[in-house]
Formats: sequence, C-alpha cells, structure tokens
Amino acid sequence: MANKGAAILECEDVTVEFDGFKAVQGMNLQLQKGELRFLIGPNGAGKTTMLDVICGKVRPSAGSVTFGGKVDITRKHEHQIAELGIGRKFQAPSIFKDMTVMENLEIAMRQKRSVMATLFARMNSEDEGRLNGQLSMIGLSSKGSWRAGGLSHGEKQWLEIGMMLMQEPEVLLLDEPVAGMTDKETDKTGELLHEIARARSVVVVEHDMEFVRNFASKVTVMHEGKLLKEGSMEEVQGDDRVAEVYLGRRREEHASRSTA
Amino acid sequence: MELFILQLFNGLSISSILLLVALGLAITFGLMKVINMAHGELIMIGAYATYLTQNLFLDYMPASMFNWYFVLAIPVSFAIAFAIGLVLEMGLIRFLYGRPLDSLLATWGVGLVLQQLARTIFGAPNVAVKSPAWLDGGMQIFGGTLLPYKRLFIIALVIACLVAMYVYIYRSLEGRRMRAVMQNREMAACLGVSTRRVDAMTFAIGSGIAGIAGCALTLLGPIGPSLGTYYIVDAFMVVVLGGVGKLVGTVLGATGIGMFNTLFEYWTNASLGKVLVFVCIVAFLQWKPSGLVAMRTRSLD
Amino acid sequence: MQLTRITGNRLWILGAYLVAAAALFSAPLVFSDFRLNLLAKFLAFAIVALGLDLIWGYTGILSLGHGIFFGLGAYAMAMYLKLEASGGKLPDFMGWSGLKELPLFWMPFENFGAAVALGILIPALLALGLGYFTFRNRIRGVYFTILTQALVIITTTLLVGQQAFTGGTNGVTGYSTLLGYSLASPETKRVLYWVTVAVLIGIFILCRYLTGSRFGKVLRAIRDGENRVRFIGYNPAVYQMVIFTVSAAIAGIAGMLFVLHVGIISPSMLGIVPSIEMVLWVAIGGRGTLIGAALGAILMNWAKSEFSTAYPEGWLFFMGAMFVIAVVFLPKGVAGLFQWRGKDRKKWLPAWARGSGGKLRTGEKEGSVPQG
Amino acid sequence: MRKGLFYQFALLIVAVSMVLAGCGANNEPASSGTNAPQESSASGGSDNGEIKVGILHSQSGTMAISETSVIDAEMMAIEEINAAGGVLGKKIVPVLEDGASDWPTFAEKARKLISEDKVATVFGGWTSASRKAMLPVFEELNGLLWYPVQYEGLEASPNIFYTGATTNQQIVPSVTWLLENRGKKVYLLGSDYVFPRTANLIIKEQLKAEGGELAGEEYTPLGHTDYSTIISKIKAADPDIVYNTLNGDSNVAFFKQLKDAGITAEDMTTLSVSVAEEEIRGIGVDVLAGHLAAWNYYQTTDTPTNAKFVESYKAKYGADRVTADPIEAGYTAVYLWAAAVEKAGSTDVAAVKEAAKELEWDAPSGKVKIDGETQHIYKTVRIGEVQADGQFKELWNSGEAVKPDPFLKGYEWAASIQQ
Repeated sequence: MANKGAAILECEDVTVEFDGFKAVQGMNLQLQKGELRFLIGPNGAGKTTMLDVICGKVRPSAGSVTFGGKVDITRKHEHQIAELGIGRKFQAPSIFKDMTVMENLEIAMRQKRSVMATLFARMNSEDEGRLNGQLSMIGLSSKGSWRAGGLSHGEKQWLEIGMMLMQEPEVLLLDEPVAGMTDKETDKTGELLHEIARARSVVVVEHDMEFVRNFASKVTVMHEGKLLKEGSMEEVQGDDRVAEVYLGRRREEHASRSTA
Repeated sequence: MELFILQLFNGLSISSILLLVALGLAITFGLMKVINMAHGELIMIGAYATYLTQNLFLDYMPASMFNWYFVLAIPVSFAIAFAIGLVLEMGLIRFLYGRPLDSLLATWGVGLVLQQLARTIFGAPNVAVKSPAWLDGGMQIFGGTLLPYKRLFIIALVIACLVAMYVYIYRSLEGRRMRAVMQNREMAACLGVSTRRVDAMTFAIGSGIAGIAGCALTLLGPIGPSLGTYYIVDAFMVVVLGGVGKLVGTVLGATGIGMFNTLFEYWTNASLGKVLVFVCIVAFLQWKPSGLVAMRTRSLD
Repeated sequence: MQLTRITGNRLWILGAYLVAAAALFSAPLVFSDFRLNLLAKFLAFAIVALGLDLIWGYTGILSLGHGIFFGLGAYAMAMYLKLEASGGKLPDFMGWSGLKELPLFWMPFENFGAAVALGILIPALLALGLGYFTFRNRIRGVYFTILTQALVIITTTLLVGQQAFTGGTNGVTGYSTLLGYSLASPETKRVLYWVTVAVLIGIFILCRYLTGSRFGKVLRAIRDGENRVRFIGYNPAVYQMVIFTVSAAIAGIAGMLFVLHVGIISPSMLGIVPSIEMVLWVAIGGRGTLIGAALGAILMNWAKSEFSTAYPEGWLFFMGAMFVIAVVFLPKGVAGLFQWRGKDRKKWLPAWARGSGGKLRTGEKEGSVPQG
Repeated sequence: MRKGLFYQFALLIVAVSMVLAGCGANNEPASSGTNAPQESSASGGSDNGEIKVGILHSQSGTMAISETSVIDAEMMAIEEINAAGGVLGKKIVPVLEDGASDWPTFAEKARKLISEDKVATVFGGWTSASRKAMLPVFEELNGLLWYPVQYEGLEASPNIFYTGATTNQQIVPSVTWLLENRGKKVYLLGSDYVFPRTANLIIKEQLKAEGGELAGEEYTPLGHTDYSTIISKIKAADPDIVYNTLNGDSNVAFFKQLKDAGITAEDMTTLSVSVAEEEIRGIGVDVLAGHLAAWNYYQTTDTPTNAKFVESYKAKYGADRVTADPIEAGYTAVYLWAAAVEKAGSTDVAAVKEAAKELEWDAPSGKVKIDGETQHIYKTVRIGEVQADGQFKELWNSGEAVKPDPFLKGYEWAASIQQ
C-alpha cells in the first residue's frame, strides 16, 4: 500500500537539554511510511524524550524534525502537530475520566478542531458507525456509556489506543503500551498493535523484550541520549555494545523470566 | 537626598512587612500547594494574641514589666497560630491535598468563620495595642533622617524568621523529612517518614509564622477582625511573583513589590500606585508565568 | 425499549422545566411587589451563576473575578439610567467632583441600545483580552485564579479612585426612568421581571446547548486533562478564551438586569467578596450542572435575605460552614445529592474528589500528562 | 446519566416549590420581621397600640465597627420613650434589619421595611453610599429616613432628616478656626471616597477665600495600612496643619506611623473629622493624645441632658463603653421623630414632616432645632483635643447652634460647588 522508501518522519541531530543536562544528543531517526519501529534502551536513555520532541511536548535545543518530507515540526505547537497527523499515547493511561467511553472517542475522532466546527457538530450515522466500530475493535462495546475513570487499567490503555486510532494519524507514538498489563491483556494489546501497524507508521517505546520479539521489525537502541544501534532484533541482540549497556544487564533476568 | 534615603528605607520596610506576611504562605502554598485563604485570619489571630498578652501584663504584672510583654507576645502569637493551624490541617486541609482550588474555597469559608468568631469574642471595633516604650522613637542617620525603631525591628524580625526557616528546612532532620515528603511523597512514605505528621507540622509552622506577622503588625496598623483581609491578596502576589516553592523567590518578590509600591506611590498617589503595582505583576506573570525564580522541572504540569 | 424509556424520561424533564418556567412567569400573580423585586434580583444572580458554571463547572477554570464582569455590565446600564435621570444635565456626582462637562466615554451611554451592547461587549472584551494572554501563556489553575483577583483589585481601586467619572464608592444611583417608563411603577417592575425570566430561560437554553454540543465535550475534556486535549489536536487556549468570554458576557447581562431591579451599582459589588460569593452559589448548588448552579444562586440568596435579618452574626458562621461543607464533602453540590443514585452509585464523586489524604496526589497523576 | 437527569428533575421540582413556598409564606404580613418577637400582626405603622419603626444599620461586615453603637443608642432612646408612655400613647416597636455593609442590601432592606413591615419611619445608614442607595427607595415609596452621621452635604431629600452635621457645621468652621489659630499651610489627607473628596473640594475653595495655603492633597484607598510614603510627602511639604478625613482602620495606621516618624501634636496640628471617642479606643491614646477633632458632641460636653445620657448609656451597655457624636445623633433622631409625631398626632409622613419644622429639643449636644427648609438640624460646632484618658477637651465652640447650610449658599466662595 504505502510506497516504502519515502521517510514520513525524519529526525536529524536532535539535542534536548534540561538545565545543562543533555537528555538527547544528536539523535537521528528515520521512519518509513508504514513502518513499525521499536525504540529500546535502558532507563534514562532518552526514549520518552525523543517521543516528546516529535509530538511537540519538548522543544529541542538543536536539530530538526521533518514530517512528510517538508514540514519542520519543531516550531509547531502540540495541537498543530497532532492535527498534522502525529498521535501520541502516553505511558500512564491519560483518558478523560469524567467523560463516558463513547465521549472520549467522539472528541478524539478525526474532524475539524475549531471552536465553530465543534459548536455545530452533528453526529451523523457515518460517525456513529465509525465510533461503534472502534468501540468493538478495542473490545469495549458493552461499556460505551461507562465513565472512563471506572475502567480497569488495561481497558484504559485500550481506550487510549482507540482514541488515537480515531484521530487517524499517519504516525503513532506509543510509550510502553503494555506496561502494567496482565499477560492476557498484553496478548490482546499485541493483537491490537498488529492491526494498527498494518495501516500506519508506528514508533513504540518498550521494555518488554518478549513483546518486542513478537514483531519482526526494525529496532532502534538508544543509550545516554545517543543512537547506539539500529537493525533487526537479531542484529541488535548480536551487537556487543548493546549487550554490554543493555541486554547484558538484563540477560539474566530475562532468561529467568522466559523459563518461568 | 534625605528624602531618597527615607524612601529607600520605606521601600525596604514595606518589603519586610510583605515578606513577613507572605513567609507563612510560601510554606503552605509554595511547598504544600494548599491555597490558604484563611492565612490573613491567622495573622489576625497573631495580632489578637498580642493584644491578650498585653492585657495579661496590664492586669497581672507590675507596671515596670509592661514593656517586656512584646518579647513574650512573639512566641505566644506563634504558638496560638501554630495550634490553630494544626487543628485546621487535621480537621480540614488534609481532605484537600491535590485540590488547590477547592482548598482556596474551603479556607475562604474558614476565614469567614474566624473573622466572625473574632467579632463575637472581641467585638467589632478595633482594639488598641500599646507598643513597648523601647520601640518608640527612631535612629537618626545623616543628621535629619529618622528611621523608626519599629520598622527596623520588623526588618530584623523578618531576617530572624528567614534564618530560622532556612536552618529548619535545610539543616534539621525534621526539615529534611519535610523536603522529602514535599518532593516525593510515596518514596518518603516508603522510607518510613510519617507523611501525615509532616503535613500537619508543615502547615502548622506556616500558620505560626503568620501569627508572628500578626504580632509585628500590631506595631504599625489596626487590630480588628478584618485585619487579615488587608494583607491576603498582597501576600499571594508576593508568593506567585517570586515563584512558588522557592524561599529566595519570595524574598525577591516581596522586595520587588515593596520597592515599586513605594516608588509608584511617591510618583503618583496611593490608589494609582497600587493599581500600577498590580498591573506590573499581571504583566510580569504573562511574561514569566512561573515567577522570578522558577523551579525547573522536566514535567510540563 | 431502551429508546422509549429515554424519551419517556426526556418528556418528564421537559415537562418539569415547562412547569418551572410557567411558575416563574406567573409569580407576579402571587407575590407582593417587594417579594417580586427580590426574586427578580435572585434570578439575575442565577444568570451569573450559569455563566460561572460554564467556566468553572464545565471547563475547570476558577475565576474569582466575575464580580468585575457583572459590575461592568451593571455600570453600563447604570450610566444610561443616570444620564436619562439627569435629563441632559451633568450627573450630580460629576458636579461635586468638579467636572464641568460630560466625559467622552459617557457619551455612547445616552443611547439605550448602545448601552446594552456595551454592557455585553465591555465585559466580553476584557475577558477576551485577559484570556488571550493568560491562556495562551498556559497560565492556569491557581495562577489564573490569583490573576483574576489581581484584576479585581485593579478594577475596584480604579473605580473608587476616579470618582469624577465613576461616582466613587457611592457608585451610580438615583435613576428615574427606562426608555421613558418610570422605574418606580409596579407595571414597569413586572415587565422587567418578565424580561429577566425570559433572559434567564434564554441563557439557560444557550448554556444547555453549549454544554451538550461537542464543544461542551471538549471543554469537559480540558477540565479532565488540558495537556491531553492538546495532543488530540485541539488548541485548549482558544476554547478557554471563548468560554471565558461567553461567561463574562453572560455576567454582564446579569449585571444590567441587576441594576434595573436594585437601582444601584457601586464598586463594592465588584469586589473580591461578591466574586467569591458567586462561586459559592455554584459550589453549593452543584458545579457542572446548570440547574444546580441556577438554583444554588436563588436558594443561597433567598436564605441570606431571610436569615441574615434574624441572625446577622450567625449568618456568616452559617455561610462559612456551608462553604467548607459543600467544597469538602459535596463537590457536586446539592444537585449531586440527587444524582448519586445513578448506575455507578459508588462513583458519583469524580476521581479527584474520591479517597482521602495523601493518596490523592498519586491518584492525580493519572489522566494528566505524565512526566517525561 | 439518564437516571441522573431524572433526579435533576426531582431536584428542580423540590427546589422550585421550596423557593415559591418560602417566598409565599413570607408574603403574608403576619410572619414578616422574624426578629421582633413581641410584635403583633399589625399591618400598618401604628395599629393595635403599637408603632413600628425600622432600624437599618450594618450589623455585619466592615461597617459594623461603627454602626452597632448607633443601634444601641437608638434602641435605648426607644426604650426610654416607651418607659415614659410611648408616642401617642402607643409603644414603639423597633424592627431591626442588617444592612451588612453592602449598599444594595441597604436598598433592599429599606424597601422591605417600608412596603412589607409598613414601619412609620426608619433610623439608619452611616456611609454616604448607604444613604445614596436608600434615598431613591424612600422617595419612591414616600418613606421617612433619619440619617445620624456627619456627611458631605449637597443633598436635601424631602424624605430624609439629617441629624448629623453638614459641612458648614463641622468642616467649614473648623478650617476657619485652624487658619486663625494654627497656621496657614494646610495638607489635606483623606480616604479615597466621596466624603473626603467633597470635603476637600470645599476646603480648597475656602483656603483660597480665607488666605490659607494648600500644601498638598493625598487620598489613600480604603483599608490602606502603610503611610510611610505619605508621611514622607507630608514631611517634605512641611505644612502647619494636616486636615485628616481618613476613614476607619486607616486612621490607626496613620497615627501610629506618624508618631514613629517623630511627628507629634506639637510639631504639626492634625485635625480629624472621623475620629471620635470610639475610634480613640481602637487607635490607642498614646499615639493620639494632643491631636484635634471637630464634632458637634463629645462625651465630655457639659449639658444636663448629656450627663443623664452618658449615665444611662453606660448603665445599659457597660461602664467601659463611650458615647460619641454619631451615637448622640442617632439618639437625638429618635427623640426628634417622637416629638414630631406627638405634635402631628399621627405617624403619617407628610404630617410628621410638617410638624417637624422648626421643632426644638434639648439634645445631649445642646439645644437643637430642625430646619424646615433643608430637614437638617441646627447644631453647635465644637473643636476638641484628645486627652490622656481618651476623652476630648473642648478648645472652642460656636457658642450657639449653627444653621445648617448643606449647599453652602451662605458662602460666596462656594459658588462653584453649589452649581
């Protein structure tokens, strides 16, 4: 479907400073259309900060982020970036908890976002169809009129993914989508992710190697704010430096976990 | 020249009063994120505590001792305001952590009740506090300029309070616990710090300092049920302008407002001066929403 | 089946509203002139409460400066009435203050239409201006609230200080006619009462529409998590600005009606205390429900008028206590009491109001954008 | 949510019926005025052997400081009159209402007293703002108000009797006295509201006419508490006299800080027009001793009626209480009204007004007389000095009661103010 080869997102030489501390230094990242990319690395490697830069939450002190081959988004506000088609899911579920599940999806739905448009917006049958479809996709069909705050942790995560999908972004940024989930929930999230990755470009920050291994896709390893290695899971796992800074430390733990 | 020095001193004096009034808030608002609108009423309580101490000396102590009532009044004001702050924290404020706007409204209600309580106990009219004789008069400098002892005393008192607070927060075990809880509540709790106790103590200390402010204000102004309402908004402006959560910011905020207030008041008149100061604060906060000394964090919230 | 039950309920509610509207319209048949005048004043307050609820209850922004918007609307109407009462001469207080001719900015208020338009526009523009800077600079929560207080101080000090132009602390009073009809006559009063009821109903319907629309849902989303809204692609600053402006305009309208019923406006009505009292009506009635806000305003003022006479001292105790209780234990106000037996009985409190003590702080993180 | 709507409906019905029932119930005259238990179901001002009068002052809020004492004095006068047989053989029944320091509330309560309680007259108000708020109500409903405080003049409503001083009974003579006795250079300091601004407008004209010199003019917001800058300005201007029209709490701050700045009554004369015996207690005698005030009455005023008045006031409310000018004016107002009603033989407003013309009474402040034309009263002007015991020593008085002249028609220099 998508013409592979055209980068939809290109980060060049991105540097982020917090009070002199360089969280990200000269990071490069290229994302192809339709690609599913995992961003891994030990704590404090700058993964989340990278996502923050792309979605506009953090302004880089140097470098550029180009979207769709032409737009530099480092000068844009968060909401403008979101409107361009970059969606972000945060680590902790951040849904609107005093609104119903359906309302959450409704305002996230792709639509004109101006005051005038929302003032006179009418729900047509097409919209309703889309909302209901999304609701069943994230498995919350029976809970459409629940207060979102009343959902379980996993359900909140799915709702948030559902909200992102309603936005119909071209690029999705997911920060640890399976953190804190039960095994069963993790599996279901994995399915969701496969589904999502089919139609769009996705960047996932993840710690759970087991989860990452289920996807045959490119992995980028970050360490101390810099790019350490980029390649397939096998290549990355075979790399000595990666093993040293990251996998080395986790191999033991990981082994015990897979045998459990 | 003489006028210039006098005005400089006046500005300093107003700054010191503002700082004294705002110090307690800097703790309750700056550290605990509780908007205590009853802060002004705690100041009022401190003032009435001074009045009561004075009356006790008048009634039970020899007249020669009278001048020393004020020395006792400072700790008494602190203690009474501290106790009321403690009760307030345990009975109300603890339900309001994490809801700053609600704490604003609820404590406003408390302030209303305290004012009315004062009116019921002491009557609506102002009461008089006779300042001790050793604070009468002033220091002559450069021939003519007279710096009143009372204002000098308040400046000294503020410095003393600041030093005490610094030592308490940064040099004592209790203070370390307090900082730990304010920075990372869960972690502190995990490490065995009783967060409930620290919360209560912190709030009570903030209240106690308001009591000291009330005691000092009896030297210069009226003592009545609505005393607190004159200072509360100014106090908030000092803390917000200075930057929430930083003592240095509060000091700078108070100095800034005090100096500009004196300057504008001298140039124009008292009403316009006040308006100008507030306009400047609003404009400044548009430019630097987190105040003079900002706490930099990676968090957006 | 589900559908019919909902429509059934809707009919009931519609019926209830119609009965309430009819009762309000027919009040002049039952009430003495004095009581009617009181009720009219309360209805004007209910209008402000609706506007305040839009911004506080639905969008989560606490304004302690609505007294200003209310007051500016009131002053606009008062200036018109004063000029009409002065009959071409200089208003009396200008004379005492040494003015020789009418200041330029008073001129437009000679015309009723212009005065009404300005009574809505001035508060709206002031709110827009303040909102433009503060919301764009992402000043919110407590900081916004404290800024509104600063605005109150600025406005009242200016109004009091510029006596020659504003009437000073006395305010503007001593009116005689409105468009030629005597304000003192019972007929005019009755008509003005009906006008107030009609405006209240109109604004209620407007608020109802606003909060029910997708626009309203975005507002509630902003209340729940402003930053999150940004990442779905809405610009919260614009939404906040718009609703703050609408809210201020509504307060201005209420102020104009207030002056017509009460016959005086003075800077004390714009102060911090009345501004907080307005918030109290909404808090006690129930923030986030329109009917709660409106009834809160009416009931609190009615209670104040009745009890303050009998127990002038007890009244303040009562009001302070009500404030504490409503905020701490009834975050949804009295209206919340009637809602809590819905489906999710245990969840009738919003998350931020549930639980107690230190737990809340951690709970709060959820929903807001987490740290990087 | 749907269920929620249903309960909203229930709430609506309950609340609407409560409001309507509440207002409705109070609509019946029998239950109005809940605070006057002894009152019967009289619907008029003078039925069933009783005459209802309204007392409308601030019992709460910032003005309660001053106004509660006036209520005490008015209640005492009513009791005394009742003990002596009442008016027209009927008892006076006071209906108390709280103005709550809020001007619209004054208007609302005035309307209630006249149209619901149907009182014969109202004693009330303190600030100019409260009087201005009530004035249209009294004129609209043809009620009668007795206003007991000195004020800025330039007003004469047919429905108000003014028992406090107007400008020519306090300010104008005191300025003349100061210019003759204390110097020519006058500094005007006042709170930022109507009375000081109007008073100073008059004083400035008077200074021009009587050879005084204006050294400066400053206004501070109500509740201002730091006077250091103002005092610096005063020092720089070096006047002979500070004419002080500050209000309330500001006086405390001003006098305390004036003393700290090393300025005493010997260095500079300060004359206040809003500092009476009650305020002295709140400011402290130590900072006030030696300063001057201008009033029509002091607790120390030597008249036979005053000795009795002070004695019964202290007996009734406590030995530590003091009397002051507005307290005396409130007390006088009640007696003047009662005398006018006796003379008219009715409580009808028009009849009482007619009867009140040129009515005389021996008030605690001396002989007073109602001026039929302006409905103000003739009063003796007195300048006093604060003594160490918190009382005033009279330095000068006008000898005879001065005819009220609210529009200053008798003063040529005031032409520009009269319009």
